[in-house]
Amino acid sequence: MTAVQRRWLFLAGMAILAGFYLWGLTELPGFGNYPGPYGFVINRIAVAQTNATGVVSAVNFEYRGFDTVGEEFILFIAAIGVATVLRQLRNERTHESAGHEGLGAGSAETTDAVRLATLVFVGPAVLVGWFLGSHAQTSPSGGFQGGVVLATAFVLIYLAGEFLVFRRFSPIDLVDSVGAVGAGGFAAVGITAVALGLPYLTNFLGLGTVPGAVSSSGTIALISFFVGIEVAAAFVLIVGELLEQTLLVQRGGR
Amino acid sequence: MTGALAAASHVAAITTPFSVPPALMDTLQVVILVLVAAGATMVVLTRQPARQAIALSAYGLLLALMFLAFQAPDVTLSELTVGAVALPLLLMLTLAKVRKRE
Amino acid sequence: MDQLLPLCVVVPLLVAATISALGWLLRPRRRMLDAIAILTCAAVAAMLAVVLTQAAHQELVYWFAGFRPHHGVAIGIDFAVEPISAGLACLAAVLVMAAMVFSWRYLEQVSTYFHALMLTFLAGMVGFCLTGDIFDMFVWFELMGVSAYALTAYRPEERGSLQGALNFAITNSVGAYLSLSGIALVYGRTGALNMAQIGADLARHPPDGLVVVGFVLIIAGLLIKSAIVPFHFWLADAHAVAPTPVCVLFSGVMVELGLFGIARVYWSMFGQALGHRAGVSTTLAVFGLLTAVVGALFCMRERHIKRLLAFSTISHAGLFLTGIALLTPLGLAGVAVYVIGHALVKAALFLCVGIVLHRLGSVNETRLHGLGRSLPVTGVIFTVAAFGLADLPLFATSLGKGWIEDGSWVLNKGAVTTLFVISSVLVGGAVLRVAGGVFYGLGDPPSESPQMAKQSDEETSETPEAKGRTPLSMIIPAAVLAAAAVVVGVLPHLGAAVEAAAVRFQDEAAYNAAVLSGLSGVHTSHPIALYPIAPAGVTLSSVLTAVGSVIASVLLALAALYWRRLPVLRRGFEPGTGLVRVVQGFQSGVVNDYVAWAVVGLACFGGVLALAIR
Amino acid sequence: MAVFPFVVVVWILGVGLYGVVTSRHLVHQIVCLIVVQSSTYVLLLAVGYVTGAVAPYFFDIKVHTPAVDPVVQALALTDVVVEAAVTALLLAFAIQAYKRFGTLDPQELVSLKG
Repeated sequence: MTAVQRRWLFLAGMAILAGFYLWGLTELPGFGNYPGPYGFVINRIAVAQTNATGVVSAVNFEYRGFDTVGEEFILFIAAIGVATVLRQLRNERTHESAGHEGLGAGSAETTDAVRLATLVFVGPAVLVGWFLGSHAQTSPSGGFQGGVVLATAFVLIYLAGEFLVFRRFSPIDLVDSVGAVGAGGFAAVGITAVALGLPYLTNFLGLGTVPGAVSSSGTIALISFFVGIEVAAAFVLIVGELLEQTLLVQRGGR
Repeated sequence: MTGALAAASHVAAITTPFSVPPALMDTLQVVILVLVAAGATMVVLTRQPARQAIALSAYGLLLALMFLAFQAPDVTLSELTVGAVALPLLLMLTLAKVRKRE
Repeated sequence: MDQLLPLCVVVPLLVAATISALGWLLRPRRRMLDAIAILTCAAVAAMLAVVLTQAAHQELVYWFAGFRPHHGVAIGIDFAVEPISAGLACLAAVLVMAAMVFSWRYLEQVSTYFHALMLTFLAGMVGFCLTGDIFDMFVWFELMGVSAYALTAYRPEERGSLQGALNFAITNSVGAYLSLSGIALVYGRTGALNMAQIGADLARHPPDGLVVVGFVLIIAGLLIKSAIVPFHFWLADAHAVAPTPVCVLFSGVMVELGLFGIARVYWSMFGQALGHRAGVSTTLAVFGLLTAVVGALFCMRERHIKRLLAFSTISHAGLFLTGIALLTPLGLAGVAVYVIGHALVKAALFLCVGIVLHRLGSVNETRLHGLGRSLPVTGVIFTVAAFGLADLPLFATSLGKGWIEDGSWVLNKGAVTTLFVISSVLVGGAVLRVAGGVFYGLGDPPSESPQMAKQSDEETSETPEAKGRTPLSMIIPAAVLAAAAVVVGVLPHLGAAVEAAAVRFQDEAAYNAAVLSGLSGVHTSHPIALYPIAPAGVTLSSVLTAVGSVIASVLLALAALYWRRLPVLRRGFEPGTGLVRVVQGFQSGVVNDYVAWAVVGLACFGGVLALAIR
Repeated sequence: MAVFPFVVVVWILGVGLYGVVTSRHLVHQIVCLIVVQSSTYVLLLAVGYVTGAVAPYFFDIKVHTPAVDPVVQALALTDVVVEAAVTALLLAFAIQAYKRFGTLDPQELVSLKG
């Protein structure tokens, strides 16, 4: 099929599909008129039932916690998939780099000023990541956002030109294991409930007395923690694999 | 909107950024939606991949703004970290690998 | 005992995480790693077998974290299990186990990644089968998808493998996002994600645009996954390049899961809401029959054995969809048995191809002509399984297909049976042609178009060096699977049990009561009063049809092998020269085309359904 | 305003699919897939919105204050993670494909493969 034929074929099909889709959408209650009941029921009962004032986190980690288990494993297995696919290249690098003295100390063109300015942000990134990861139940945050921000701290270290430091902090095997501990830890928290004779993922830690406090929502903080390290590890692994590819080229590999 | 007026802490500052009357909120949402639609078009029509990564980053920001206007600060934060930062970063890394050999 | 339900999903996930965390420890100990993975699959299969026996008495409903419905509103996620879903999940676990046993000596270079990917793939499939929540279904669908994409690209050094994986991943991702759009659309009206609750809510209104569009969008992703024409293009590309043990899972159960999803979504959410059974039935059946015939034609022209088997899977997916489309218990029961039989037979065939690739280093039928004579045992297993795929009576495949044909009077028995026989003959003929040519050296070595040769030769051995003998760990799974297909086919009382399961699967009211009110085991009314339950037996006519179609397959295979010696055929008849060019235009390998066809196909499907229901 | 957000949803889906179909560069194609997926975020959020309601955080707001639907937001969060995961995997495929074939044009990839 030529590009022109394909385009017209698609446009014809898409025109019908768009009309069809709109036909369904116009019969919704209309924007701003969400009819419930799911969300309204949850809004009504979540604070009393889970002690979490951030209801989205309560949904993510409690009511629909099982979805989140699946979601974390999607990210986990995607990182493993990236490592699988790029694995072959990495082996080649180890052969090649024997010739020309491996990876030097980061990209040479980074100036000291840039390096310093970037490193200054590492501390705040770690802090923000930690804060986000640990306040799932109160504020609009949680392990996922915290994990990504934590991973950014590692990327900042790289941007500062400290690739060796980046690699020392994130050797592939270790990051792999940390990610696995994160994803597995979440699943294991759920299993603990089963071992106690409760349904899977039941919040088996006691709720505190103050709604919204970090320690008052039982397993939410624990799960959020595991999600945080899993996400951070997955992103560091993915970024690390891609970085190796890039550097492999820079250093005169193929 | 009474709750929004009472809000003072840092949390409420994020959660209820618009203590605006519904009519104004409507306008705001329409404007953002138009921008998002335009942004999506721009991302698709930018055929040069490096520029497209920038466009994608901008589109991520627009989406984040839209989530804020739809009272979803949680999603906003995710979209900021993923859509506006992490994905463009991955794209840049990929392109760096790909372009070096050309 | 309820606690078994979450464990079926969580155990493989936890083991996958554990072996990744201990990668540095396990990587040098390959056998231990294999043993852990195989035992995990066996444990999951055993747990699901227990679940299956329990579910035979009453629906099992499990609420995660103990969040039961709050005044009739589901606030958590549930697993709602009846025999068909438990049985399919169990089949998945058994096939993953067979694939892992086969890879014991097959894939030499594996690290923990392969095992982790296989286990999450299994977890995704099981979760997809058991869940009663539509968004949860999407999550497991995605986990299954992401694992499958990575497994397809498992040998990135292979020339075609990345392209197959990319086509697979992009096409299926588009489908998944369309499904998610449908889920959001339906949520906008019902405010529910629990399938039973959605079904109850939708049924309160007459069928309008939202219901039709929601149904079409949600099953869009499932149609792509189950390779229904014109959404099927990715399947052959992915099969051609995926490692053989992974092909077993793709053909044996992943495609069938897509069809299960369609059935699940229809009977738990849309059956009552859509109404117009005749219209829905006809629309689905048209796509099913089209798929069956197109897949069979492509299968016949293929010389790359893995691609050939992939096209036979497409053809069978069409037959299954037709069986579901009858919307009767007999049709669904037929599909259930047919799926089991097909999975066992197809898995055995793929494992034999794996052995051929292992020993002879090729999957090109032309090149292999007569070389398979050095593998007598594999040849016998392949031939037996090939007869199973051609629906020889006594095999479960033939039993299931007979039921579908018997039940097809609700549409048009003559037309359905004719098309079924045509596609069976073509598929059976193609596979028997391979068996005769490769393993017994019958007929003349076929000449081949250069295009085909290029395609087939890109496959190189998946194992490092050519092997002098076939390890038992490869032969035994293939033999056991082929034998199991016969055993299932002759099990006494199978018919009654499967049909009872099918009746329950289609009983929307009972499903609702079990999930939302906790009234398990209540069978309200049978919803398909329109069509009486026909007894699932073996009728003489269906046996005769099956025998006739097998004989025709054998004749076709012989004709394909010996056609140059037949003066009638030789005169100016070069099979498929003009056709090949047309066909190549469709099966182009360019993912842009595939997505364009998917959009067009969905527009047609939606349009036809909308007209049928109006 | 009642249907405008939904028109935007269809537009984004259509534009994204147009990009996927017409793309001549794998990385571009993957980004277009992100656009296709972003239509689902807009739809999810639009579907759960309640006019004049606050975000579902009850730290210092009474529980009975009308708030928008928290469930769709949780679903959108999951969706964002899925997007990140699938995109990363696809980009890895693209890198490898480039290394094998030296091109990222889907059509050239086919002709090189034969």
